Amino acid sequence: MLDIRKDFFANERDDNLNVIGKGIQRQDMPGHVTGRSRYFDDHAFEGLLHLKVVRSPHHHARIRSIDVGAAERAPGVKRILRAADVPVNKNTLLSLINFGKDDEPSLAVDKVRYKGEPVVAVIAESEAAAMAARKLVRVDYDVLPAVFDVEEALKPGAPVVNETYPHNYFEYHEKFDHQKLRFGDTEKAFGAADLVIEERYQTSPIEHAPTETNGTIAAPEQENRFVVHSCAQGLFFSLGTAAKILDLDSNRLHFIGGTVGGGFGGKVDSLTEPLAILGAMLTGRPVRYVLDREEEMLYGSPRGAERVYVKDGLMRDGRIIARHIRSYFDAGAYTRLSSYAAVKCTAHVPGPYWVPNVSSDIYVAYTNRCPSTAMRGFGITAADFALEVQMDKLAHAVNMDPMEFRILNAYRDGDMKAHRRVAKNTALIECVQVAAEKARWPLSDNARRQSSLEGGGQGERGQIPATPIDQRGQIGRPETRNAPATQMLPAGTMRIPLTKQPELEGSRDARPAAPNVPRYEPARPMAQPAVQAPAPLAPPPTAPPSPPGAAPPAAPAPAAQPQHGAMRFSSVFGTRRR
Amino acid sequence: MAKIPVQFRLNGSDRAAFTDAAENLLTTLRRGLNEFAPKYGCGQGTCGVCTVLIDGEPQLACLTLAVACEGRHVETASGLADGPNLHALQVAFMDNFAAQCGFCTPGMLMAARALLDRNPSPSREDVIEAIAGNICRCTGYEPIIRAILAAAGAHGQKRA
Amino acid sequence: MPLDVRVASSMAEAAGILASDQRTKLLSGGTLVMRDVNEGRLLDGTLLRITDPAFRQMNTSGARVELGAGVTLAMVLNNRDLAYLHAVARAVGGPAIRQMATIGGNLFATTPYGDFAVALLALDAQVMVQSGYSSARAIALEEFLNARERGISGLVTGVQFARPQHAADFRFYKVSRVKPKGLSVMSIAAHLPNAGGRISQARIAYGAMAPTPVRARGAERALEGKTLDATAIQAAKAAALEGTRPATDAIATEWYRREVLPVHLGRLLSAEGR
Amino acid sequence: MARHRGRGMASVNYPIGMNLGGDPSQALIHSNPDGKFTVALSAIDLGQGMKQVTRQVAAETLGVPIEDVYVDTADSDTGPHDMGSFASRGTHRMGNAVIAAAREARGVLLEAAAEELEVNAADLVTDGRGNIHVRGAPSRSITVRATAQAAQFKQGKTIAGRGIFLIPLSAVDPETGEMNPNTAFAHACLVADVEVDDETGEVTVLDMTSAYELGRALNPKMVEQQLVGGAWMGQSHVLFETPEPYYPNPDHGPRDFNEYLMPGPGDIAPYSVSVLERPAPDGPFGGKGPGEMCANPVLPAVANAVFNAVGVRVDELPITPEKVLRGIRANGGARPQARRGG
Repeated sequence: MLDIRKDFFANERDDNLNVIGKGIQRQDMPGHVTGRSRYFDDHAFEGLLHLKVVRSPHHHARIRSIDVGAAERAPGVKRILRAADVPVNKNTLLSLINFGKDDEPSLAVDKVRYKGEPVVAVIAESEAAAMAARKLVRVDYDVLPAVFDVEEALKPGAPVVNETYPHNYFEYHEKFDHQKLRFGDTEKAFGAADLVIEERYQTSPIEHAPTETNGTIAAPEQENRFVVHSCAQGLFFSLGTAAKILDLDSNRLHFIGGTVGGGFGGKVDSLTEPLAILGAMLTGRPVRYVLDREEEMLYGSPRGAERVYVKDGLMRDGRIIARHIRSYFDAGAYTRLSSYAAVKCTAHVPGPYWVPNVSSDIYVAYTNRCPSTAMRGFGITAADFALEVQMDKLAHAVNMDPMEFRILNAYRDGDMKAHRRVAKNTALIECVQVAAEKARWPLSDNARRQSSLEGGGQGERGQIPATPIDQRGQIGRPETRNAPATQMLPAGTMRIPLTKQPELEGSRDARPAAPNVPRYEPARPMAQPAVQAPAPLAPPPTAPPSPPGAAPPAAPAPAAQPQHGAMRFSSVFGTRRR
Repeated sequence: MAKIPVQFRLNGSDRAAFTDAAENLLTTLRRGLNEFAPKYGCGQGTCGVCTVLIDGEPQLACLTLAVACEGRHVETASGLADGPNLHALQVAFMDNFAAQCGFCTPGMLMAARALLDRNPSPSREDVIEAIAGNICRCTGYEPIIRAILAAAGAHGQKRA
Repeated sequence: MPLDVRVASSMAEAAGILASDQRTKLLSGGTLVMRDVNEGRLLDGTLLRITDPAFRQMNTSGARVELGAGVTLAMVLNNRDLAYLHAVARAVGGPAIRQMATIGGNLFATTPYGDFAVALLALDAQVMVQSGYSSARAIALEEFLNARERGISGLVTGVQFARPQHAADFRFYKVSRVKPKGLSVMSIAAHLPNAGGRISQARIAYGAMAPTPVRARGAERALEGKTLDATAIQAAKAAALEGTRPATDAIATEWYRREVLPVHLGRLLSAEGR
Repeated sequence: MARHRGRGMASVNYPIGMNLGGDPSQALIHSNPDGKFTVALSAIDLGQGMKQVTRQVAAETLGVPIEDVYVDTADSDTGPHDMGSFASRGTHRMGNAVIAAAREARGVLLEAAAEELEVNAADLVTDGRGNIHVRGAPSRSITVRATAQAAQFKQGKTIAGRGIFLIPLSAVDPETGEMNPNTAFAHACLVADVEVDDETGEVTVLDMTSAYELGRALNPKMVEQQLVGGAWMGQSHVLFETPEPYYPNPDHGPRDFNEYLMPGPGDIAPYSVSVLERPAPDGPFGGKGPGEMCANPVLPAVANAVFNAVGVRVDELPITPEKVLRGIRANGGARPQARRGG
């Protein structure tokens, strides 16, 4: 089923190692086959209580009133949790790295923004008692109009999903309604292309569907701390999130996890930990909060749907000379991690190919559906579906074999990527060659002769081209979405300093050799890479909108800040928490 | 809520627990008897991670009334090994790297055990049929199918 | 007032309890009721278990087949006389589900579940329903299924049907997205008795093509008295949709079910069915 | 009825680790007095094999047998900070942190051995079987066990190490998207063979073949687990899965594993993979991390194979029988494309 082709890149490897590279049995396998592996739910507690949440039946509604009286009096009920019981009832996951504004409550306050949003939590002696009491909670709603389509959501006048982002999009750099990528002059190149092909792709949401549903058991521990058996994919991520929401010092929490029944990205959100711990704090007893399967399927955050428009300029000989991507991440009602995926996707454009002119506009849109989150291949999977189906269509359009077409356009060591860094350690061509050989898919001698190690970075392949930049899509100013380019960045322009080498603590003996550090070679000095001042900014949204078409007046340009390892995300994205 | 006593054999030893009237066997095993090998995956009968043997037949603990198990023999993955000696299926699952997160493994093993008890030399189709009610989200099933076929082979050799 | 559980040692006792207390639900195999309990849809009242051996009795050797409502699909699979129903039983759940799921329960399974009922409908089965302490009365399955939407009262004690003259006269075909086991896009059962090379009294039933299993009257008419040749099959396909009311659900749309029903019926009749 | 065969391919790359860096991982390693090592982490094993891969990295770096190392994760009281197991960062980031910690522990180990053997620590090597000896003179040796006992009870040394790995955070230029994203990229090319039923639109995956370049395959068996399971998940994504079957219409959401469609054990296709190893300059022993990317090429490869089989482009996932059938109808029937080898 799997073989290793040691004949490739052999001179780049020392295969004389002791245990690395050997198919040694997993440390955790004996536990798995004997049923002894301990997952979060496999812990016995005396007096265990069970937590169930009351969820919104509406996609979008104002909460008029909540009456928990009958539920509180129901048999077996120990405590009802309401929004007011949550110490810090507004959070966004990436606030831990200072990226994005707090926008999501643990329990809904004035409004529900998606069907299934938690409103009230019931804690009782048994799951049955909690479920019975849950039915007694009375919530009155005023139903509001909802929006489900990403492009509809971005139109002026669409229902406002999430007041923290009142225009239904995540705000990048406190400046734009999307994340930009600009490399060369795509518009001009489309004009020069033999063929221009634009297509629309749509992926669906995907449920992570781990066989173990999300859940937590939290219990008071000695020394006035709380032990938390968690299924989190990021132990300290979840600990930090819980500490913030519960306004506790991190050392009051003792998180135990690490053995998780599948995650695939669906156990990053830390939705069950804070409420379970809060329950343990307020009842003084162990509290278990586990999503049932229907909750996991319908209200556990999915991989978000993505809509991707790909526009390519193609020459008859098969060379792609321009690629523009416009895509929309469907974040659902809250940000969670979608904001980060869009940036990861931006760095991935145009895929593993060298294209001289590339641009993209990537939006994160809010809709009235369950918030989406990370999933296996986050930010890349949908783009790859779109790009690789597009590649098949392009090959078809110029009547080329799709494998030959990939090899012709493949990126190679030394090529300049669209995010203005030099590619290295590439191997796409070799993968295509080996797959073709295995599948007995005929390749030309010329295609079989190609190599990732040769031909990359030659001439313009290694250069950063002159690039027109624009101020389109300013926050709160939809009329700027079609504004013209405002400035031409000279060839070779770099504004972001190269990352310094990784911190790698642990000294003394250097054997075996420490991993090399990532090094980005700057563009070869055709035009000396110079750190330039940013382009003139458009006036802030508060200023009167300039008439469409008119170039915005110039404003003083802030000098580029020096970068260092300790830099906060806030300085990356300019979205410090409010 | 008045609790009801229930007694049954669990992996060969007599156990007793107090349950709620309508409590399912999975809850009784996990919360009443601290037998954590069978997992909760859905409570719907759609995932198979709670598969146990009752009087030798595969059943889903989450859909089985605990009080209905009075006097019967319940077997879980914890009882598969003979003391320190692993069952042929456990060895085959290890050899074939047939688990990743491991959460479906206890149920998968019991479904396979039920198959091999009835049919010591199953075909690939028999194996696929036997695990059709057990969801695995990690492995793509192929390593599990291979492991069960390998275990059947090992069984055969033992008998021969 | 959480759920409690009662045990009835005879069917009469069970029927009496069900008649006297609306809040009592019969717990047969548990695959339907226990899920409702686990997910909090069924929170109070009484679950009734039946220990009467007759509830799980099978008479399968004679011309008239009698199956207790408590007979499980695993029991069907283990019974050689019922070989013509094995493909149907195997189409339901995995081995563990079949160990629990009962024929009686399958009569109450809502679409797209209930494949066994589809087969029974094609076999013109009678459902034995006992109300109170009176003795059980036979209701045609078709009538029973129509009444089911309105909510049936009484205890289903079993089903009866005439064993097919030739096993080959009975065919079953389930279309599902997932292999080897999955919910029905649709299922089709056909009993095509054949007299002197001509079909007489054809009975065809569909699953997942309406809120309950339904007869394919159009197709039945088209085949009546015909030899099962290309022309007859064409005619049956042309009339396949009569009486269907498919739904759109997570598995397929109404449009798709309508579009492919004739295709799959044709494959069943021409024995191309997988 | 007609069933048409089709073939499609796709080639992809994948960035390893949190895209912009700024995602530290820490590791601690210590030895018992008899030279058995424990690695304390806060990494998560979701099934991807985090415990075993870090165990192998630690054993290799320390120069001791694998059975002399166990990994203990994740307990926030004993394990140091780690961002978590996502973005294919585990092997790359935590692997490097473990190397750093193991190097430090190994340094003390060799110093202690040097003191016992009265040689220079720089002249010592480990044989990976529990012995330390002078380079070129295997007879002048001491066991790891004896060394650890001497360090603990005679020399008063802690054979322990701490490590962190952090790629400093990169800024992103608002106007050009210029950034310093990951430096390690894995690569793949996958060929899918399918069969399409032109009367029902049903797609069957018959076979998959691929080549993956993953840096060094730290444990080929676990790489195989990821690639095989990932290919199944890709097949699932492209043909079956979604919690919103009629997106963006939110109705008819599946509630269980019967309604939520995924390929069953009867749907899986034969799959053959070749792995290429071009070590990542900054990866632990060149390792990259196959966990996330292994589903990605399957989606477009199957979509392209469906086109090759019947001439229908389905650009909206999942590729359901209904979408394929509607496409065939719109084209006035199946339009098989040119076959490609195989």
